[in-house]
Amino acid sequence: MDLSFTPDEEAFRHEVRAFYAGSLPPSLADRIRLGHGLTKDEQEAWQATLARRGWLVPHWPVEWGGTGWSAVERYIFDLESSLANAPRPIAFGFNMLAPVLLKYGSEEQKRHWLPRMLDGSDWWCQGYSEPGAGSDLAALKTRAVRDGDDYVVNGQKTWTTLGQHANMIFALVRTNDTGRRQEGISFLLIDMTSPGVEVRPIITLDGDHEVNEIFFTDVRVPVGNLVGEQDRGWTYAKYLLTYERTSMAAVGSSTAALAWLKSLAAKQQRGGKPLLDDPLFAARVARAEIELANLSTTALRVVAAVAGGGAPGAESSMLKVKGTELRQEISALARRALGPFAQPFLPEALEDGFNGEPVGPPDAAAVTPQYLNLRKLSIFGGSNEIQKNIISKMILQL
Amino acid sequence: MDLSFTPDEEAFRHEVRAFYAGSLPPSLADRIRLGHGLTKDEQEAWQATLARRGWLVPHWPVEWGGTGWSAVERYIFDLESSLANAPRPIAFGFNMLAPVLLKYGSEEQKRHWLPRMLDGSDWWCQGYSEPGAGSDLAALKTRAVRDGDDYVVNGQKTWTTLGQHANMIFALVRTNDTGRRQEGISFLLIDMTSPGVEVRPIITLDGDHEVNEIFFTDVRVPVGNLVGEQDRGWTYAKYLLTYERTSMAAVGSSTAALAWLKSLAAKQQRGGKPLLDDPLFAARVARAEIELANLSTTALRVVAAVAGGGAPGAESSMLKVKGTELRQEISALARRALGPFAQPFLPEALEDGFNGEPVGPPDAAAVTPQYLNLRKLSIFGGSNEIQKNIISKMILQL
Amino acid sequence: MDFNHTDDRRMLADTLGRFIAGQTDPMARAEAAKTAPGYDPAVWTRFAELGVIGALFGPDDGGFGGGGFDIMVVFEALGAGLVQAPFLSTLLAGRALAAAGGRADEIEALIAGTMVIAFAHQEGGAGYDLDHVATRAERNGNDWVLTGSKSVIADAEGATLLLVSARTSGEVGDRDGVSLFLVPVQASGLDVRGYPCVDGGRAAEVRLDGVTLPATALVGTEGDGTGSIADAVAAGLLALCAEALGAMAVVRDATLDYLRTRMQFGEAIGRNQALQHRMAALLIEIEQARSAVINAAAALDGPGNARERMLSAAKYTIGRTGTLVAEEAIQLHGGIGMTWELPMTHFAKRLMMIDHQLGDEDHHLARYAALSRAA
Amino acid sequence: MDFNHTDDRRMLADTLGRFIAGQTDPMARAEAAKTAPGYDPAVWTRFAELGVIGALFGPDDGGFGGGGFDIMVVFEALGAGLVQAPFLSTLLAGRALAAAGGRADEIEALIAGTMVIAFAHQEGGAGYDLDHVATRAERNGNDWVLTGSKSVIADAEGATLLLVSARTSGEVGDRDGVSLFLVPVQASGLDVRGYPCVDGGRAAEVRLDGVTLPATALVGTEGDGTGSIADAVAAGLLALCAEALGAMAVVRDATLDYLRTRMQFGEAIGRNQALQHRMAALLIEIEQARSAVINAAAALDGPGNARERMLSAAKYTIGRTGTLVAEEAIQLHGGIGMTWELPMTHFAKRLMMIDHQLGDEDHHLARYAALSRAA
Repeated sequence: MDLSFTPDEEAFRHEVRAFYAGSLPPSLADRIRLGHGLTKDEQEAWQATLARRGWLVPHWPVEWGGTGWSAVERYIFDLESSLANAPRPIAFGFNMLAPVLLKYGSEEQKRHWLPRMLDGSDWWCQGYSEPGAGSDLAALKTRAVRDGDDYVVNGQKTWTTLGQHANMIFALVRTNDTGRRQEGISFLLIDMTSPGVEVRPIITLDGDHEVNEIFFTDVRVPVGNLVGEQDRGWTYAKYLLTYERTSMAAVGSSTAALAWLKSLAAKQQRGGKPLLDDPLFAARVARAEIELANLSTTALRVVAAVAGGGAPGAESSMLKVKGTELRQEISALARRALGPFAQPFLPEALEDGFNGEPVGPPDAAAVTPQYLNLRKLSIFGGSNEIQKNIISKMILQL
Repeated sequence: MDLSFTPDEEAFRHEVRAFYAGSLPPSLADRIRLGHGLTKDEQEAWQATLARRGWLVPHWPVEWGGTGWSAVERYIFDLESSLANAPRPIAFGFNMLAPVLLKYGSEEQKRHWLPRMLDGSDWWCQGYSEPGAGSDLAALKTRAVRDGDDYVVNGQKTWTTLGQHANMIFALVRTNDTGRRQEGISFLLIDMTSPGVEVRPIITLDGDHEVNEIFFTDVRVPVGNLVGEQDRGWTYAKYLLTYERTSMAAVGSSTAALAWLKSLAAKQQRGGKPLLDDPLFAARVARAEIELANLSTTALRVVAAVAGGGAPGAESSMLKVKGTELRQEISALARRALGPFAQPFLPEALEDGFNGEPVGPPDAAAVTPQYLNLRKLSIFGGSNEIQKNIISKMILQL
Repeated sequence: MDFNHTDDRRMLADTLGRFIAGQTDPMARAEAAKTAPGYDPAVWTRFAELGVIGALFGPDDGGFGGGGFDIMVVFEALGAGLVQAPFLSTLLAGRALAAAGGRADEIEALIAGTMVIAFAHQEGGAGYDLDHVATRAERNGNDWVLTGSKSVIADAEGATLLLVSARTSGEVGDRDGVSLFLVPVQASGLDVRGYPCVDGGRAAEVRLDGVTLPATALVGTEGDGTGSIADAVAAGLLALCAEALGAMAVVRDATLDYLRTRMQFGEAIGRNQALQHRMAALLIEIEQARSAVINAAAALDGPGNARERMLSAAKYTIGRTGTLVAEEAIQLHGGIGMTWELPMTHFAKRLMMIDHQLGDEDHHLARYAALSRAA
Repeated sequence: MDFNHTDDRRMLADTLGRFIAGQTDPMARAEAAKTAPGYDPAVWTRFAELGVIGALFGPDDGGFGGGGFDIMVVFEALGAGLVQAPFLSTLLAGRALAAAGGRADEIEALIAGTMVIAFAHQEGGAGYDLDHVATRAERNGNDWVLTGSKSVIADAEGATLLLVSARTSGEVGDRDGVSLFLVPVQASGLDVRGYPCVDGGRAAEVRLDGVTLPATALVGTEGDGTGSIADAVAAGLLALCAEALGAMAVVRDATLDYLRTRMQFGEAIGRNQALQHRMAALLIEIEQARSAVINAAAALDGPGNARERMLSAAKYTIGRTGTLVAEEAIQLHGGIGMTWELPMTHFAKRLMMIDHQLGDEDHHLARYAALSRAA
């Protein structure tokens, strides 16, 4: 047993750190740290920076632009990216659609769509959830009917993250009503500039616009945009859901957030002493810090198992549950640390170029909105309840 | 809204206190406080004391020996009994069988069995649970077959509390296999001195002998010992289970235990200070104390609702869950307060007449066994999981 | 022992409930927060006409209530309606004035709804420590000159006066030497910078830069403000706890409705036993919280240590339970629970923010433990 | 990065696991506890022959292991078998002797299994404070005279020697001035009063009433015992944590088996989603606990503050999780989980009691926080 990285891995780690130190604008890192989204331009510029370094799609096959890194190297890259508060490439194209295309797409589809992801031509979003089909995805009702060389799509998708920036959406649509609900679903690539596509914002409880509803009214989609076979889309969707996701443990993001929390709590006063010395608050922070040290090793154990050829299955569900709970807890502690200053609602104070006077400690305006926003972690990406169902079934065999 | 008792109720409270001050031997109160059972003789003697005062069966109808107290007076009596660490009359006869006999028994049965409870002629135990029928009571298999003027009983009961002292058992037995499982169950009164009855001890994890298995082999029971109608026993059993049980909140017992915990923790040292001043331990105690103050009022609200004619249903399930969790938490805190002294296992130190040298603080030997023993609170009497099912169904209507 | 409210209080609750149901839209709260004063003055006047403000004060102060259960009834109804109006500010300032004595006119104006007074006590470096007063008041001839700052002061923009605590002797953290002053919002050297709050309503940062006041601005006895502040905060703690009870009931019912009606995998999601047990546990905690508030209301008019202990017990319970209820409700709602347009989420945010007013659960747990040792 | 144990350690674990599986009956542990020494000396000899004791010590001390992961492998296997034998005492006393230096003969005898030395450091008024040493040692000519008492000392009855800490200078609570002495159990003035423990095994109250020892009884340097004690306790903490891991796995598997096979209302009780989710949560906590122990094992041979922090992190995690696992396992088993005859309950009691050895979860959480501030 040896928990340290090899010299090569350590060297790689330093290479990643050096890259971020040299290439990541501090203003971008600040926005990530405070949980404040990037503009579309900023996001695209950052992705171009990563692409130039060759690190935009580490997990893709080398022939398509991947890096050929080991599981451990990928883990190190993810971790250091979080510790640096680096923006992440928008996952929908790079991490979700691409693996499906690589496995089930035609040669023509791969050659067309993958390079366009790399050069920034397309911004993809995901069309899975519907108002009546959340965790129960197979209940989806959006319908595609074959008409000549097109499908005609009608229906509604929801919770579409950053759909306001996207020009393309990959969507699950119903093409057949006979048989089991999971049969008769197809996987379509839809151009969002087509007539009949409407994007409506959903404002989240923190006042932010991150997710959307997408309406399809008689939208025509060329049959060439069907991935794989008609009516077999459920298989492809499921493949995507089991795709490796140790990053769900959010170790890097929690580590960065905890460090910031401690510096905040060291400066806040309670009864004439730093809040960090208050026994109950210190105990809360210590609990989170210990959980995080444990989680970091749990995540590494899963990575090592994958690197050793093991299949990550329900383990990633365990990481997801614990990782999201912990990340939420750290954000709740930051809110708690602010005391009365958790109350002001000043989204403008987070904008670049804000030159008003802040209320409370630096960056206080970000804390409660981020706490509220991160409630999503245990809901989206397969709710933690669904993850516990998976653990019960797969590991516990109950 | 007025949380105080009326002058009459206060007077009654003082009367109860005065009675215990004058009549309850301190050695008996100590045994109750430490969770250590009474001998059969001690129990019977104490019940006789209560009977002489007329307070053995407050909830029975006045004509059978009850007191005619209001719901509030009954609550006060229960509370003061717990605060005084008074032994309780064994519930199986007085609180469980008696209401069933009063509602469903024949005149002859009432006249025969109720006076025998009062004068101590019979010690009743309960024959409900079976090895394959715990929470799922209707799965019971013990069988009674009519043979002339007798039933012939074969089967096994388990978790029979204090069955080793009992001479009578009321049991649910299967008399019919047709129809729903709940049909075909009968309610029989069985003399445990009959040939074919065998009592085997079950030792609990604290090393104590409190519960038993009871085996029936061709035990003959006169048909006159059938309560109500054959095959309708499920109705009577259910009636018993919905019988008012605000005492499940265990407010008095938790109050007494918390006071003792605080005196213990004030004397234990941690880092040169009393444990009660340790911030984390003080917070644990404060949480328990606040929960208890809240629970006390929650229980009173249920009592008031009953006094006002309301029907206590799922509310008693809420009291049961919270009350047992809290009582267990207080016992866990006492174990925690002992530090290393929680480890010695010295049951003999709890016996009357023990004249060895104790290990650790006074009464330390009782703490871990009591903690272990009280794990039963959330399991027996309808497990807390079953209670939550009831709450879901009755109050939440889920 | 009687757990029913008196007929008078029941009538007040009914009237108030009907009025609130007809007047307010939870979503309007967030909208109103965008501009000062953060609430509808016309509605405030109507509350006064209905006698709701008067219910918060005792007959000696010109009101017709003022007991713990009066405060409970009013604020529980306000919480159930997510009402945004300067009730808490009025209660805090009014109770402090009443405790200090000699300000019958101002209290009368408060009850009539013709004047709002903000309770400007809290300071930026104080956390939840009531004795942390760094703002200073110094004599200049017959005048007082106040210098310092106050943080997150509710309703300061719409107020006529601010009730400001300032130190006339001693050091930051001392119990003694704090005095109260009534400061007109137009006073020279006074800067009120308002902003919206996460849960609706508005607050402000207040700066006092050599604000000069006449001798008559001093409220009560010089250096003796701490007791008045404690009285005000005691009533305020009860009010916040009761408000949370009202909000929790709404969140609970909305969540139950959702569990009963939202279909997934062919059945209502409330059929999932894991969710049922969580909901059952939540229900138990909510009942415990109600008991805590009843205990606090009963203790409000009683002796000091017991009063303060029960108030801290209640605020701790409400802080812990309110956050739990809010977080669980959002989680059990799933995605829709993340949206601004769902009224429930605004109640949930209010519950979360109540833990940041007048001391959070840790503060009150530690305070309870300290008071218990002192008892 | 490699989460596999070395081949040597895997072989040790396999050998040990097979031996334990063949030798011990969990129920026998409780029976053996009734009489001194509380374990089977013949089995202890076999453990020594298998090299298990030697694995706890480094080559410099005559062993062939001694690293954090050696200790982890051995104690996890012991925990999985609920083995009652003086492993922890041997580890504590042996590591303290090794750290103090100059006691090669005694360590050799420990490794050979021919001698047991009890670690007699803990005192009744100390709680979990390692610096609380009230027992005093005073010079009398060339001799030392020890007076004081030690509490809940494991394996004292079966020991040849007690390793006793006593204060040769300073006051109770001082870090410095503590010395270590080897005291023969037959020494005049030494009283060892043994008793069984809740989780099997035996401990004793030890009284030293003017116990006179020759100068050679002093271990290491006078007044310098605290560092040796800290080294011993560090290894002991890791050992307890690893033992808990082994026991937790057994309790987990027994509970899963029960959930899968116990039928109620016509199906396995594990079909209840509420129980499934609790079991899933438990599983996550158990994996987190394993990671905590791995972290502690990796840190054992590293620098001071980091080592102590990781050990406190692990002991806190194990304390919390061990109790949770034990209580949940009993609850999920229902009535049968309350019985002495079910082996699981003895594992559960061992888990509960581990929290009472060398500091409980609160002690180590506060210690972790203090060490973090000092880091």
